Amino acid sequence: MHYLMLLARATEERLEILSRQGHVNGGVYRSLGQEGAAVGTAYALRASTDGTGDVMTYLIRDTGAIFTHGGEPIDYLRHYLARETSLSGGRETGVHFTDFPRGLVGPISHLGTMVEVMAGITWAFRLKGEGRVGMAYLGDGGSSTGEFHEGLNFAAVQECPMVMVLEANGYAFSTPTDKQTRVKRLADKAVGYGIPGEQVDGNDVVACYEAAARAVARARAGEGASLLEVVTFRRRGHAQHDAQDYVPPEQLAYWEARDPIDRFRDRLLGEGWATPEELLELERRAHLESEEAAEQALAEPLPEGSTAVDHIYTDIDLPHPWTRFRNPDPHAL
Amino acid sequence: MHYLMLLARATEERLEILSRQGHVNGGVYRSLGQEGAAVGTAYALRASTDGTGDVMTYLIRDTGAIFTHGGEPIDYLRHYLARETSLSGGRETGVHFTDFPRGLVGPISHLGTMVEVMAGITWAFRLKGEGRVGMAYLGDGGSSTGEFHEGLNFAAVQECPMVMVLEANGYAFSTPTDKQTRVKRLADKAVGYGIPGEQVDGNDVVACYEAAARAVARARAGEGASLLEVVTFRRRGHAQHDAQDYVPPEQLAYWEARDPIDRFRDRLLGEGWATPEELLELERRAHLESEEAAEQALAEPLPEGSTAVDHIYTDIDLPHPWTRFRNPDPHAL
Amino acid sequence: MSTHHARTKGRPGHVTKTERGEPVGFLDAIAEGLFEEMERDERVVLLGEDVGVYGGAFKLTSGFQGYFGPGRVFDTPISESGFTGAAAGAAHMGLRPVVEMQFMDFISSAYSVVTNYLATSLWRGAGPMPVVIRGPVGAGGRSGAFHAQSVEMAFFHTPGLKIVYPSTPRDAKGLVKAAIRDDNPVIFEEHKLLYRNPKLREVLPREDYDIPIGKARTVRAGSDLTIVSYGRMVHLCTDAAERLDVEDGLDVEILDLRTLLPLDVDAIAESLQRTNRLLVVHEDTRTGGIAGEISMRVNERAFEWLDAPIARVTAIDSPIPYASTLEDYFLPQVEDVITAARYLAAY
Amino acid sequence: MSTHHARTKGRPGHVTKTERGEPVGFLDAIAEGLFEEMERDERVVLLGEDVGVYGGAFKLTSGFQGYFGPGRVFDTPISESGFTGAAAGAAHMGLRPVVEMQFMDFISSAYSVVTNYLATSLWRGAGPMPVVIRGPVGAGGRSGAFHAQSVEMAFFHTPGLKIVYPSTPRDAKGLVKAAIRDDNPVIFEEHKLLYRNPKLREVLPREDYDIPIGKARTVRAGSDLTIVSYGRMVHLCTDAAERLDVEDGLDVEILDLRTLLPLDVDAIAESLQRTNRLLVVHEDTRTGGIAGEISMRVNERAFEWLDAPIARVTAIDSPIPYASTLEDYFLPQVEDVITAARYLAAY
Ligand SMILES: Cc1ncc(C[n+]2csc(CCOP(=O)(O)OP(=O)(O)O)c2C)c(N)n1
Ligand SMILES: Cc1ncc(C[n+]2csc(CCOP(=O)(O)OP(=O)(O)O)c2C)c(N)n1
Ligand SMILES: [Mg+2]
Ligand SMILES: [Mg+2]
Repeated sequence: MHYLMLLARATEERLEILSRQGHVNGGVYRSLGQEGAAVGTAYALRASTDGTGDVMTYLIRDTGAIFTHGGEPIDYLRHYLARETSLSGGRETGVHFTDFPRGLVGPISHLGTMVEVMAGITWAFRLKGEGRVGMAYLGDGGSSTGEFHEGLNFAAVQECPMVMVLEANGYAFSTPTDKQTRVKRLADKAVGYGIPGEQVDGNDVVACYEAAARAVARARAGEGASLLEVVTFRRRGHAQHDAQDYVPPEQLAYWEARDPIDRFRDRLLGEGWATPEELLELERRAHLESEEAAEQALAEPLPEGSTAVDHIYTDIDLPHPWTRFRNPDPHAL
Repeated sequence: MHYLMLLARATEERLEILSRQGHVNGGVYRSLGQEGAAVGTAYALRASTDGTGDVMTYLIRDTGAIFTHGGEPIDYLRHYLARETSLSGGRETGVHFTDFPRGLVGPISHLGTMVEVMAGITWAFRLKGEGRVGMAYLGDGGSSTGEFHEGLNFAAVQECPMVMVLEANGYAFSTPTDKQTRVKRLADKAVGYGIPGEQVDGNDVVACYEAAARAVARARAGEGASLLEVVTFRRRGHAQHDAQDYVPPEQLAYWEARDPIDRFRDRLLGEGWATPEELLELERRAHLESEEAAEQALAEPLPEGSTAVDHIYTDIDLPHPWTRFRNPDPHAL
Repeated sequence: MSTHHARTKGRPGHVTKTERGEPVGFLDAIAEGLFEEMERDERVVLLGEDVGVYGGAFKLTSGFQGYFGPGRVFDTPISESGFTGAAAGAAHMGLRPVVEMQFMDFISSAYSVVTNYLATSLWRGAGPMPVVIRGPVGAGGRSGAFHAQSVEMAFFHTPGLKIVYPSTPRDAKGLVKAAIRDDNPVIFEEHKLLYRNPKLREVLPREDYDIPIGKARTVRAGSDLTIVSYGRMVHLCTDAAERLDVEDGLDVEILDLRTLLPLDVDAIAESLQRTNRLLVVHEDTRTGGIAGEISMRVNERAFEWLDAPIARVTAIDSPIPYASTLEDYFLPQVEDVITAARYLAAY
Repeated sequence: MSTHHARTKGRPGHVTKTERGEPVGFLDAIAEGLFEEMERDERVVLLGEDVGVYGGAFKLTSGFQGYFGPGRVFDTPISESGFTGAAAGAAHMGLRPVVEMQFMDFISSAYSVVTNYLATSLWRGAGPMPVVIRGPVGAGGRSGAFHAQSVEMAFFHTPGLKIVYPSTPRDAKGLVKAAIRDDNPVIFEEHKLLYRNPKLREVLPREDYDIPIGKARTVRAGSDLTIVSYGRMVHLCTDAAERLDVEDGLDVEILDLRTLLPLDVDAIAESLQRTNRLLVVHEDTRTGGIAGEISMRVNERAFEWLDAPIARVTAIDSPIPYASTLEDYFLPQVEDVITAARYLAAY
């Protein structure tokens, strides 16, 4: 888990550098300070590479979850860099990539939608009796959407093997959580769906793992959906252009002192589970892996423009714009 | 309150007769058995005829609430009968009529939408410091919509003076409540919004009034939104064409024995608040009032067909279909 | 599937009419198509409000739950967005869901998930999206602004979707089967005034058949004028054409689009080449209706063949009114089609 | 209003440029219009995600909350349907809400309430509905399929709505004021690539003005060909027209629709009567784009004046791709306009 957190942080740092160098056209989002929540919860799932394992759908701040569930820095960077080799062929932005063999379901931007989709995925698991589990991530802000309500209610009523992770990270863009909801604990939102809700220290990667493992076990045992709130903090702005002046410095300092990676490092050392040298080596490896991925992705081409007409339907070819034909004539359409 | 319940039942019975006689084109919905919940809750509001009182938005099974808040059988029947004199000029169906002077806001069919609208109405009350309160009705089924979630969450966060009444009447069309939600008490849905939730016997009109009065008082005192669940039962099919074979006869019998009108009559008599003669007289009056309203509405004309192009914009006149001009020519459009 | 439920009941009667050689109405034809596909392919599942125990507001799926079990046919909460999104998720996992909207008007609550998620799945690299969203549409039944909408133009502008709108039992059955077999999301519109119209009943082929999505049908061949229409209006146009034949000696060709997206421009152009006059008739409101796209396509493909302007007969730009007088004025009537045809013929 | 908050801060700098005689860009022009209307009429309130403290994702309303107070400018939960419906409710009670969609792509979540509730309010007898829904639209900025959509055609087919889509600071300011003063719901689209485009900066009138909704503007008079366009594409068309003038001696007239609904057919017909050739250019995708309705209207009103088919240049029928190579291919380019104009001129 420590390596996965380091890898998430290193890869995002690498992404930021690439962005500053002008290689990334779209928005760049950081999960700084939330790596423990992402890695710990995802660690409770069964990964696979053949499409038979558990499934997750993640959002912009779940880099750690993606890597934990088998996604690789190269997938992540190719996607941000819009490479032809990316899992969407450069068509989709940021982390919006899907890799069914690994059980990774990429989101669309519209928050809440993926809760509905994951309800359906896990409903299919239940129908087929496959014993698989699905996990969906969403922010404090995202849980204000009607889609969250309809999706989680569906999963609850249908007793779908689904774990809903709500990431309470203080803000939705600039909006503090108390402007999103009047509840003090997002875990309380479980009550309205008649499912268990638990709150956990999101910067304690082990606690996150343990709480998620309980919810996953429940789901796998046929006991239906549950909700897990991970309490953490977004230590960077919403995206790279957001200086987050609206966040009081004390709040930032408070959470910096509780960095999930630092905390786990201290624990590993304190319990004698690892030596400082081993941890340094992990850090070095994480940087190396993300650096190599960046180099590889950078070397790969962008997609060919004229392929923009492809992949709209499984069975219909769309025309190229008539103005780009050799003999431009709309009759040819 | 007794009269209002009687009036609701009598008017709906009259409507059914009109429907059987072929006077009603659209669907006809009954609130049989739910009159106590509708009247009792609405009784807690301040009615007005000049647009300064409290506001409510109701649904198909809230005839009693409409009458309690100042709506009249003639408005109700004109609307069902699509008369030119109806509050929408015959354009809208069933109970979809709005009467702002009386504080009646008619719904659209899409369940949940009115929760959002009422959140905004009461938000405006708060902003203007008017001390007015708004009440919105919705069924157990309607509370599965994303609109319910977004609307109530808005009202909760913005501390709007709003009372959300959830009518737990056993079914949403043919779907029993346990297929809508996994919660056993709809009142528990309040928890996820951080607002008070209360459950009340919906067939006890006085209890409904008292519970609603508490919620209204809280709203008026600036303490924000709350949720009130009225537990009742829909004793007729969803609409007149639904024989409700899916409802077990024992369930029907159970609730018939707990009819809100019968219960209140017994109480009025038992407490010595009224004599049997007085109650019979009320019943006679209710029938008379609804009968007179029916007669009046029946005598009124349908709207003129060609007015179908009106009332789309406040400031733009739409063309009539060119094929109906004396010299049919699309150039004239 | 491991949860394959024991069949508690036999085949419902309304889906075995073809087997029994009986003529089939519009609603039953759709039910037959749906039922046969569910028998043929256990990945097909059915969800929506009241589709299970009750069999749907129009009883189209009556008896399906008893036959296929509550795993494959089930009642959802009132959550059009939620269960449509769930259908998408189930499709990701290999199922082929058919979603019923109790009235298609309520698909508006699922507008985001349909246009942003389902329609883009293949393109986003998330694979095929074999989901059919079907339900009743259409005005004329005095059901007002929210139980009678046409929804085609809400989705016509969304690449990735297909939109099907049949007008006869034969087409409805073949197209619902094609829609279920399609790997793209399909919006399937069923005019509720056709459901139990006795005039439409017809004996259907006993063998399995489908009707290809994307192909129009020539309802009536003619040489003087082409009318392009779809849904209930096809029958109105047929009535008009018969009167125009008798009263004016006009020989009208009628094309039933059947599929709105993708649009069968080839069929329209081919017809126009012979008739040189085009009238589009749709029940949907005027501004932004499909007549526009047809007009643009004809300009691109067949402008030189036009001897008269393209004309249209449509509903008024208004929500659908409830009062009979207003609704009749709002909707296209046979007289409107006749008037427009005469105008074009005389042009 | 009793909750009129003490003004904690002065006027934000970006809304006082006209007062100071400085040229104003597209974003600031909208901000000025909004600000002036809020000063003029205390019933105008502003709500949306992050519009308050932060001033909106594009900082358009920066400083508004400090000036007008958190009662009139406030941050909502992430609930596009919820806060749009709430705006409707507030409008019923006499307010005139302006709703910001952080990106207009997210209005899809409010599709039902906009089309079913807001658009029908007057018609249902629930009175006027003075709500403006505004926000950034438009591709070209590498922001992908969900932060760059054009939303006009999602609403163009809904009677009761108006749709405004300006292309210059002057129009944007005048139209946002007109939209706020309008008693009908208005969808107001702002192309994000125009927001800070320095070339668009212009000095605006000091006096209060509005631009009437429903009227197109002649950007460039010409006699050989009419190009109808709107939004960012207007500038692309201007570039093309200049090249066509120099390279081909073609005299191109450009109409900027400014309002899409209601469509200014009079202006199009009037222009066509002189040029006899029509090209429609829109950034939105092709099938079901506004070119269709324009084509149909021209058939109805001005068919005899056409000396060539109506042609269109549009984006490809696809979600908006992220990679620069794909997005450039997806979008109409100056070359496309030039090619299409030459085709029509030579027809
Ligand atoms: C339906 C919808 N509305 C608006 C947005 C724009 N948006 C993107 S991220 C974001 C804030 C999300 O906050 P939260 O859910 O708390 O997640 P966090 O960024 O804190 O991880 C917003 C408003 C969106 N993506 N989807
Ligand atoms: C969004 C939406 N979906 C579907 C419908 C169709 N519909 C009308 S009433 C109804 C059942 C409502 O049940 P409930 O909310 O419990 O109210 P009740 O009829 O029991 O009073 C349904 C499904 C609708 N009106 N709105
Ligand atoms: Mg957050
Ligand atoms: Mg109910």
